[in-house]
Amino acid sequence: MGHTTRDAISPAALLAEVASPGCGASCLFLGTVRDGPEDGGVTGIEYTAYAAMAGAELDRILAEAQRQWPSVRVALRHRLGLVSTEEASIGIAAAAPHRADAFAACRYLIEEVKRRVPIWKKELRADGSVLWVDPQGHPAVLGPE
Amino acid sequence: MGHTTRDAISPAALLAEVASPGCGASCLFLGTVRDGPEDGGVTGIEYTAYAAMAGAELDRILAEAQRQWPSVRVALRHRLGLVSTEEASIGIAAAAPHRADAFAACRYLIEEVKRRVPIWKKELRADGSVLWVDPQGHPAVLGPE
Amino acid sequence: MVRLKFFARYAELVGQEDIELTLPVPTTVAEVVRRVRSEVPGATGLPAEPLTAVNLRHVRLDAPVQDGDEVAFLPPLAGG
Amino acid sequence: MVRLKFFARYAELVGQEDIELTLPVPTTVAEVVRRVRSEVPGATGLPAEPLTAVNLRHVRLDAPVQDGDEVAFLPPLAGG
Repeated sequence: MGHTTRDAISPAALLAEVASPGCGASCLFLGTVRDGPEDGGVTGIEYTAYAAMAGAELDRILAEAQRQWPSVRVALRHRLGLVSTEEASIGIAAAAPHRADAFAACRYLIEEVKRRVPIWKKELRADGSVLWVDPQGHPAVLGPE
Repeated sequence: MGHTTRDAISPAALLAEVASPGCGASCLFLGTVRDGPEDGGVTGIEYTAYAAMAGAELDRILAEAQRQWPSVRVALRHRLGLVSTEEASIGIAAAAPHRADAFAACRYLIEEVKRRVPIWKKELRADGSVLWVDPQGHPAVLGPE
Repeated sequence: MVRLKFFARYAELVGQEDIELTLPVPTTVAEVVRRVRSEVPGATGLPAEPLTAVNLRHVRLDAPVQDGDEVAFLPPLAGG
Repeated sequence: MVRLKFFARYAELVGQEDIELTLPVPTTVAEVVRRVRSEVPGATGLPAEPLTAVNLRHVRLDAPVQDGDEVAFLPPLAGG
């Protein structure tokens, strides 16, 4: 199953994927394209990926979460292409028998995605300018897992 | 606005309530009625409340979260009455400019609800038996805030 | 006079949800609990130190109780 | 021969996404980076120690590179 998509992310579909009679707690994270007062008139973000590696890295991250929290059920979608302001660029759902594991797995997944998945974004602004976004402000140095 | 309801909880409605152009992160928690292998055939849970105090305590908890994380937008619904297995008994959404605050506020809200809101539950089992649930196994002692 | 409220399992033990109790005020929650357990039919089954609320707020057993206050006996909470 | 891949801002600098580079193998990622920065037009603008991957996995600069490997130059990641 692909974890990247060009379609809108459905919170309900992600929650349904992880739901199970034995899971009493579900945690959903949505990352949305922001245009706050300090964001300078962002109208959308264009996401591009190193597709083969993004898929492989997402598979590895999800497998790690599954090993670390065996009772947790996880689902993840990352948008590629143009995502407009207030739309979700990523959705992650984690369901578990107990809530601490659902929160922990969901948080782990978003942190690892941001740290490791080769996806880039260009901010499209209302004034017509386009800007590659560097979340860290400098090249990150990552080693092997 | 009432935080308790006898209707199904809609994750999409909770997420829409907290969405805002300045918020790039949303965290949703759903507590669902569980019937896992160790739960003994639960078919549903009947929730009852000390309604006036539950409403007041939920208002206080939400106001505390708002004070602690001023940039976070929060929404909460707790079901009362009969909730069937796999349906949500509680839904909490928190949106924030950045994800750490969204996760923290969402987690705070569910922990405080469980610790402080006067709601009780009777488990209805497939064998016809009915059981008041005591999550702690002993009376909790709570002081004033 | 204080207004007593019982919920869930405690309401089942006591057989009702609302009782008015006449006792000298001001007093404390602990004293209200003691009187209830010794005088209200069925209430001997309540714990000696139950979770309580006065006027919709959680309180400790040494909290004051005034005339007309609503004192609630809360079984272990199970919301969420 | 190693297959080089450039993405996002780096692809814009270099003007293409895929290049084949012939160099003595086995070698290291650091050596590939050095050769790319000195030989590929536009690549002088790449950082001296970029984020890199070999065969779809993140690696450090001292990682080995074999004949036929895919070596990717990754701008600062911005997923999520």
